[in-house]
Amino acid sequence: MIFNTSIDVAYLIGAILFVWGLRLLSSPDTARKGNGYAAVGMAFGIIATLLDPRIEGGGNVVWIVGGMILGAIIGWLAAKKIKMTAMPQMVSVFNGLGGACAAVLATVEMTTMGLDMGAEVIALAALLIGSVSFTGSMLAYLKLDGRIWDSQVTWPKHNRINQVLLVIVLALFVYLVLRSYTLTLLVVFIILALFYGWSFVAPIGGADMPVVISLLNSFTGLSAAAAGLIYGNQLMLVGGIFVGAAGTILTILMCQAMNRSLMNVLIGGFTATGGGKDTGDQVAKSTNAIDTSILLFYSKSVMFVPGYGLAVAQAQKVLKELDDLLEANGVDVKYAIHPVAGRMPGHMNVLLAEADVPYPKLLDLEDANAAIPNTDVMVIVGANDVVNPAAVDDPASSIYGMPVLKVWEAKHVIVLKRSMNPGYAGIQNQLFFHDRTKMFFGDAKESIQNLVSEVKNL
Amino acid sequence: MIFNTSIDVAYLIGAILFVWGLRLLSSPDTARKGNGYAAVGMAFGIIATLLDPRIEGGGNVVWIVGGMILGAIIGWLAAKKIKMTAMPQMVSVFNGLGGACAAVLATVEMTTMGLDMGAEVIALAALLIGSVSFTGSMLAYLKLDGRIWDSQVTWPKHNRINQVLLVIVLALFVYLVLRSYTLTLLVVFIILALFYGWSFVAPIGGADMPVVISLLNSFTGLSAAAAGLIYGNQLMLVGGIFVGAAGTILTILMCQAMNRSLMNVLIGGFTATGGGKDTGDQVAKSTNAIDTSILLFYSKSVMFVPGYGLAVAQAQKVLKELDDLLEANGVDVKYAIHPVAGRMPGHMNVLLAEADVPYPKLLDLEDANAAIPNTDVMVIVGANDVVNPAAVDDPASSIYGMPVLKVWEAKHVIVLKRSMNPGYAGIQNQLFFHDRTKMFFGDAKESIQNLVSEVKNL
Amino acid sequence: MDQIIHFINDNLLLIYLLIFTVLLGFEVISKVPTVLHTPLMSGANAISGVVIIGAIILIRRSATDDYFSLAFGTLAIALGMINVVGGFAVTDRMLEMFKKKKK
Amino acid sequence: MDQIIHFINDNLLLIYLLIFTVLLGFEVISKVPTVLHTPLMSGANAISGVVIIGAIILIRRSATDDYFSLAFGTLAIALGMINVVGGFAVTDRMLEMFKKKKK
Amino acid sequence: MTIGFLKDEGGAITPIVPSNISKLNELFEKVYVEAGIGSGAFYTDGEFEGAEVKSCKEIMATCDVIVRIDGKIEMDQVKKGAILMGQFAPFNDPSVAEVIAKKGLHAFSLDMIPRTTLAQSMDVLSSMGSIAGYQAILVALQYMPRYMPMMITAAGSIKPSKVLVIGAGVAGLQAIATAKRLGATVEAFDTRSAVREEVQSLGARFVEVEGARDDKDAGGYAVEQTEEYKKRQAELVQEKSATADIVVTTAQLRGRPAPKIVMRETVERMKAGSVIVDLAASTGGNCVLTKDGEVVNHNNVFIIGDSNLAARMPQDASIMYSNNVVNYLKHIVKDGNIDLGSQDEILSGSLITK
Amino acid sequence: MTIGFLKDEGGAITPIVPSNISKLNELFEKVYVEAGIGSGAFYTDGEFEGAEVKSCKEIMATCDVIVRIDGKIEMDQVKKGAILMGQFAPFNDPSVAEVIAKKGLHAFSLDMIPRTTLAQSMDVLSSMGSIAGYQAILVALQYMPRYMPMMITAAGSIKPSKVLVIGAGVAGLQAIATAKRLGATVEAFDTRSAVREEVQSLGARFVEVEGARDDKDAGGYAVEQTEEYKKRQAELVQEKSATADIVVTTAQLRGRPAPKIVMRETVERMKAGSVIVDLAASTGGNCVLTKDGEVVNHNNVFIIGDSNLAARMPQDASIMYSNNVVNYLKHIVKDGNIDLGSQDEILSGSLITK
Ligand SMILES: NC(=O)c1ccc[n+]([C@@H]2O[C@H](COP(=O)([O-])OP(=O)(O)OC[C@H]3O[C@@H](n4cnc5c(N)ncnc54)[C@H](OP(=O)(O)O)[C@@H]3O)[C@@H](O)[C@H]2O)c1
Ligand SMILES: NC(=O)c1ccc[n+]([C@@H]2O[C@H](COP(=O)([O-])OP(=O)(O)OC[C@H]3O[C@@H](n4cnc5c(N)ncnc54)[C@H](OP(=O)(O)O)[C@@H]3O)[C@@H](O)[C@H]2O)c1
Ligand SMILES: NC(=O)c1ccc[n+]([C@@H]2O[C@H](COP(=O)([O-])OP(=O)(O)OC[C@H]3O[C@@H](n4cnc5c(N)ncnc54)[C@H](O)[C@@H]3O)[C@@H](O)[C@H]2O)c1
Ligand SMILES: NC(=O)c1ccc[n+]([C@@H]2O[C@H](COP(=O)([O-])OP(=O)(O)OC[C@H]3O[C@@H](n4cnc5c(N)ncnc54)[C@H](O)[C@@H]3O)[C@@H](O)[C@H]2O)c1
Repeated sequence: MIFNTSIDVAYLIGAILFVWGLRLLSSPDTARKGNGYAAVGMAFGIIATLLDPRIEGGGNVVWIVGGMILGAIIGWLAAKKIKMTAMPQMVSVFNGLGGACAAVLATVEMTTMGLDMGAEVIALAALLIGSVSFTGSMLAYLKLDGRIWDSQVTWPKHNRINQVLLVIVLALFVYLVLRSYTLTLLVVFIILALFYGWSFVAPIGGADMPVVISLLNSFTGLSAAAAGLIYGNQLMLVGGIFVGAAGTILTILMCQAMNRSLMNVLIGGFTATGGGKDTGDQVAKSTNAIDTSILLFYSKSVMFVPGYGLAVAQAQKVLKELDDLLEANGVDVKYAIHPVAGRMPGHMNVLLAEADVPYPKLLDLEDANAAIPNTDVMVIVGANDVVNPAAVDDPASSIYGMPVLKVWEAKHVIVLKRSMNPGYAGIQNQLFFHDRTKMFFGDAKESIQNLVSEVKNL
Repeated sequence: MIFNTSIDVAYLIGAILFVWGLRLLSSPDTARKGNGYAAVGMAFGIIATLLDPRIEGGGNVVWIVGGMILGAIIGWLAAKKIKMTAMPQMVSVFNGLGGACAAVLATVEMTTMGLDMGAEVIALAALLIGSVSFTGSMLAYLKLDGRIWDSQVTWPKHNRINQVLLVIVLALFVYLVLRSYTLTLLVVFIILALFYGWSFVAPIGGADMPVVISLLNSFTGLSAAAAGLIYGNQLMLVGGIFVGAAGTILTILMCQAMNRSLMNVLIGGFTATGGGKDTGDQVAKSTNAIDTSILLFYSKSVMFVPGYGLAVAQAQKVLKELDDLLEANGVDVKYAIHPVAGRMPGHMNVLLAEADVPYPKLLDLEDANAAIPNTDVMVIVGANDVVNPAAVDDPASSIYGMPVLKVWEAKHVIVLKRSMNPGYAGIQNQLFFHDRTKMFFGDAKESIQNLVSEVKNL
Repeated sequence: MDQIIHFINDNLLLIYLLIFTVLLGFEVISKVPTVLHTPLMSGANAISGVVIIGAIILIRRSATDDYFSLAFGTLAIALGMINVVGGFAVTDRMLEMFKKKKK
Repeated sequence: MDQIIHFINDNLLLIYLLIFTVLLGFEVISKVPTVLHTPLMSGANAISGVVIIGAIILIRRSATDDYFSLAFGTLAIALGMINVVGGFAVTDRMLEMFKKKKK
Repeated sequence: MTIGFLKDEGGAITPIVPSNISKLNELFEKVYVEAGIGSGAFYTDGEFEGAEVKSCKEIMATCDVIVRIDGKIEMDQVKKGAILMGQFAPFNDPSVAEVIAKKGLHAFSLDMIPRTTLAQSMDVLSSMGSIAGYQAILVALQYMPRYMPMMITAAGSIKPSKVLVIGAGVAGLQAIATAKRLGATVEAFDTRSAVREEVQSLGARFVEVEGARDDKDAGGYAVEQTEEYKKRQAELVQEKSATADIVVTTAQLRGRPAPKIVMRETVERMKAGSVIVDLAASTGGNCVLTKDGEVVNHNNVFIIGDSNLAARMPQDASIMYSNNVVNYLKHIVKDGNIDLGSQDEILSGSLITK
Repeated sequence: MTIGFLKDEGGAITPIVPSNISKLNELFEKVYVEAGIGSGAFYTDGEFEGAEVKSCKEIMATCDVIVRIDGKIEMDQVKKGAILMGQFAPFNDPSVAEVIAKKGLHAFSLDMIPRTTLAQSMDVLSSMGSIAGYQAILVALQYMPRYMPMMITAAGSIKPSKVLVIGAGVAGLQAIATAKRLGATVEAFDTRSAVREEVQSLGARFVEVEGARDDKDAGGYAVEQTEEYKKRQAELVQEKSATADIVVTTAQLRGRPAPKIVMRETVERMKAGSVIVDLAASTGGNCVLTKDGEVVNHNNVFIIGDSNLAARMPQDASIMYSNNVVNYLKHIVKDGNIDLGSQDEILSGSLITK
């Protein structure tokens, strides 16, 4: 009795650790600790289940331990070997496997036990959601990893097809519940569910996969909760629901961060890279205050490149404030002053002196170009012509031959300006489409003010 | 059946509204709406209870309606008639009555029904907590309202007495549960509980009463939850626990805001006004970034009075930022420049020009003094001698006769400086002890930076 | 001890619910500006008036001639109602100052 | 309909618990910086591996010769374990960049 | 090729500073400088290491390229086929190119370098204009009997000076920036519409006269405006000047006399002790009372006519001028030669003898 | 009582401006001003409404109170028992009070007003010192051939000028503020320890020479320092000046010659075109090469000795001086009388004939 209770308490602790862990995970400072808490919570749950005396049956320790060791090794290796950049794909795979796990369980339950109707509904739901999560995640993985292109898996009128498919699956669901259930029908159902998962993700743009993964992740959570109902296990139930809810909110937040609605994302058919502004064929990637602030905050060296836009926005003082904040956190901050930046000789000097930027922080063209390759982040504040690579590599350009700041040699480039419009010289700037460049659109002063707020919150 | 379920759903909605309401209440923008939500939640609960067909008995509608109307009228009038400044007292009274309500219920339950041991424990707990909350709140009210002074109700070794009292009460509790229970003993228990509530609050400083009220409020919540257990009512249970938890956190936050621990507050014996810094006999009231930011944000007109401290802290630019933020929200911001502020003629002008404060915002002595009586908040930024009332009202002072800024004629005065130290002239400043003055200690730049962050979060 | 274990066993869901409610209470309040402390306290106080439901149940359950219960119950209802109505009303008044502006 | 009502009646506490869990889930996530979206998704994903508990229960319950259940159960355990272990490990790696500084 | 640098008659600025000689030695076989060329900028002849100090005559007789800031080179004494470099202002006197060509010489006029982004490092008008704008405020302060910044002091409250800048090109913008730095309230005027944003970017107010002729196609230079417009502008100037403590005028029209913007009555309405600095003095001045090279005291309003304010700061002016010249030479000299037939925009734009 | 204002010999500043006359009419029966008193500050005699314009002689013969900035009033021509007001500098020449008293006259020396918070509105040393500090930078810029602010331009990068201020009293602080405004890198020296924070509050760097004598009891004025200290200070100044573009010195000791801080060798190490502005020139100067009232060119380093820089800005200087005088009179005149026996700190502090 007391042992049983301990098991229950262990589950309870597991649930609390899940909540607390995810709570800590949502702030950069504590995120790592939060992940640890959640992992401990999971350990509580697994150990409690392994020891729970109330579960009667064969025991089958070998099978369990075998499966666990196998899974742990694979999971561990996959997580450790994967390249940093491929992590989202990995998450997608993991999530798919979680969904598959739920689907397998539900299948077994459907086939082996005599379930009452309620339990049948729940098991079928777990089966459906788990299957969708499985194939959907796998396709998301393939897309994210660049192994499959959107065009390879989309058909004409894909969204319509998906709607029809969904209706069929649900009809079969109801039929299975209300009418007699046969193994064949179940298999058909499983196949349809798996197929629907694939087809559901197929028309969604590759760049939107993170949103999809988050959504499928909350699906997996729900399927776990459903499984929890089947087995009468509170931790699964609570954990699943909790993750389901958190995942849903997260999905919505991710859409908001891209200025899109979830519907908009799911209906799909978007360009390969969402969130940017198009100009002709090329697409520039855009970013926002939160990501940029964290990028700046956690880098070793930052260099600002002020231009005429700084003057127009009168952003010199907030820029200095951002500088101060970053310096206070050990970031090395410099300013690269191009000789013709602005609209009069010494324009940037006037502004930065007004903001009291100490002179030793101002680098002229040569010093700046020497320092750029060792700089983590270049922040271009309303400059354009003076950072135009055409001066270096496009002999046809009217500014070819002019010395410019080679900002693209740094690790990251953030460009603060209001639009894709050209500067004084009236020429396009390839920098904006560079691999390492992200555009941060908006009035420079407002943008920097937002950065300041975000950095303060870190 | 369906009706019963509707009742349950109504309770559920009530609970959700409580949670959502309190959530909205914790941000200034939505606070009012939050209060409304919670009130609607309460209406759901009350109406559901009135209609619940599962409650069998006499009905006694007249009694119910009579009691409700009576209570509603009294509550409404009390809330509407009370002076703004006396609201905390009022809350204390309300809270005490809530506790009394729980205590009365528990008493009735104890006397009328044959309870099993578990229920008895719960009822006694409700009785105890409710009673303590009742008398404690009443004393808190009397103290806050200035009707009773700390010294009138504290005895020597009061804390020791309280400990003994607590032990006795708890012992009686256990005895009542485990051994036979008699009406006499119950009455003794009630009296002791009531007395303990009083005695518990007695030694705590009058200025700490808000913390005590918050604590007693969470007690009331717990007693409501206990009553919920007795009556098997989820809304009472959940609502009570929820308020209990929220109240506890709130109590802790209130202590943190005063830089004290809860224990420190409860052990009591503090000066009549906590949180300030002492200088001789007089005590200055201190404030913080959050309160000041809200005060500034929600006022119509603010006037900054810069002094030498602004220069030392080099806070001119953040001050301008604060100005911009306030202006953007419709606050009228001015600067009062005293002719001898700083350490050289025109010192403040140099600084404010550096921060690009437009000249028309700078008022000289005469204009400023004319405008001060119509100003909501004066913010003294590192000035001292130039706002010293001794120049006006203390013929013995070395600066008597010098024209100063009569900042004390405004509605609120916030003084930003690092300590109670005097300025250049080396003389004490009575302004700091003025009724309407609050000291905001710290380096002016840091303080203003904090204000900026807070205002941004509003 | 045994009883506690029993209780836990019998009321597992309830315990989950209570703990999650407590967590929710913490989470909801955890970042509140000082200036809202008093209104929040006042609002929470109004909610704690939910105990009035108990009073209503008490009276509705009582026999029509159980004057003891009726009297005390009515007293409890009145007290609770003061807490509820007064609490919400006074909170609303406190919050009037916040309605002025929008960002 | 009837069944739903029945269900509500029978599982009132459970429903409270579920709704409060959902509220808690919302509340906990609602203010998270964009840069944490991916780690958070990954962490949430690892937690959703809690379904492995079901797989363990399944096997423990199964007869020692119910190879169908055992096989599928073991498959489920392995899948779940990959999700759990891989999930937490990958989240931890993602979060390495955040350990550098303290304010 | 050899290059020689001559000194302006009485000019303080030198077109070559010692630190630049080594760069020239990479482009030319030999570098000559006139004796005493750097004295106005505090350089002694001995500092010009790497160059040979010679007399003006010798340089003219021997060098392939001859540089003199104002371009006033005795053509008769110059070697045939030599290249002259200076500011010949062909837009003011179109005959100058012809005269030089007739003598069998070539001439690059540095004031004809196109005002493009690429050519900025050679643009002497920009660098000297910038200095002139800065000095305009300083010279005004030399005459103005009042504080420029606001001062609230125990001895009285002083209002900030009002500065009005007419023509916000390179010099005007720098004047704005300098006056702002010193705490003045600055307003500025210009006929080009693009200037509005530039003025505001320096924190000054732009006073717009509506109805200005558009100028998009004039290569950045101002076009002459209609009578109606001029009238309204004059009125607004009258208005603003009456309260201004300092007026800086820089409005110029290439190849035409400077527009008359500040009238006699305007000046007479100004407060005693106010100052007008007229940078357009050499082309007639924007103020009717301006006398080039003089300070006129008109009823205690000082009108400073000076188109050569850069000379008030000879050292930095020399350094910048010299840098411009070197950058220019680096651009046009290819393998020790100057290809006079080049289609390069900068070279052909500034070659006036074609 | 009647009051009369006299003009300094050749002085541009007037101790009374027209706008203040009405205030004086409340204190005195009659107000007289010398003819032409305001001309240096651009005021005509006609503007002095409410006052009577008279000759110097007449004023001396009739007025009860006679004000002249420099205090040089012909005592023999003054009415017996009259009160003289001016800056008599009794700390430099202690006999002056005696001389005046012997003639049966009374004298208030405005430079003896205590430097307290209350007296600030009457403190002519502060108001004039402040102007002098501001002008010190402007006059330096008149001579310096370089930009003051930093300029990264296409024609080269110009480093900001280095300004060194020695003695950061009222004038020194204002010089610091003005140089900072114009973008210079500013360092400052002082022997008083309290000044450090004040210097930093203006964004400049304080160069501390350790071991300075304490000055807490000297009423805000500096005390003379030890030999050892002087030596180390001189060394540091040598160091800093060698790289400074502008040195402003304001160090004064009441009643003693100004300390010699900038030595000949120091000056000789300075860059050509650099400028020293010596505000202590009238008491001997802080630089050994200073000549009062002259600009010395020592190897192209300009040493400007001028203790009366406020006169470069006569209009505002007059307004402020006049405000000081009026505030002072308001304080000491009670019911149309001046109580010479008053114990008031300000009155008795400045009354030198006791
Ligand atoms: N230094 C001189 O003496 C001088 C004189 C005359 C001309 N110029 C020329 O001016 C150019 C200077 O180069 P630059 O890089 O400084 O400027 P630029 O090439 O003119 O580019 C400025 C950029 O700032 C952006 N911007 C404008 N307002 C903004 C705001 N409020 N917030 C954020 N961004 C804003 C604009 O993009 P959006 O519109 O998309 O925001 C624009 O592309 C050179 O071509 C130079 O030759 C220089
Ligand atoms: N204007 C002139 O020409 C001139 C010249 C010389 C003397 N004075 C005299 O200076 C005084 C000027 O009056 P005032 O009101 O401006 O200054 P003040 O009376 O000297 O007071 C300045 C106050 O600022 C506070 N402070 C210093 N550093 C600070 C920091 N970093 N952050 C926040 N507060 C800081 C100090 O208090 P904490 O230490 O507690 O922070 C101090 O009480 C007058 O007495 C005037 O006579 C003026
Ligand atoms: N590409 C570059 O990097 C670069 C560098 C320097 C200058 N420029 C451009 O060259 C152009 C000329 O500059 P500048 O300073 O030599 O000009 P400028 O000396 O020829 O004229 C000065 C200013 O006076 C204005 N003006 C003319 N008539 C006027 C009138 N009646 N009233 C008021 N204002 C009047 C002009 O618009 C001009 O702004 C500008 O467009 C400038 O932006 C470009
Ligand atoms: N109470 C007020 O409001 C008020 C107003 C104005 C001035 N004051 C005070 O009056 C005092 C005198 O001011 P002042 O400007 O007339 O001073 P000043 O002209 O007598 O001297 C100028 C400065 O030179 C410094 N100095 C002297 N010897 C030096 C040396 N050997 N090396 C370096 N520096 C040296 C002095 O310390 C002083 O700061 C100051 O303390 C000032 O704060 C007070």
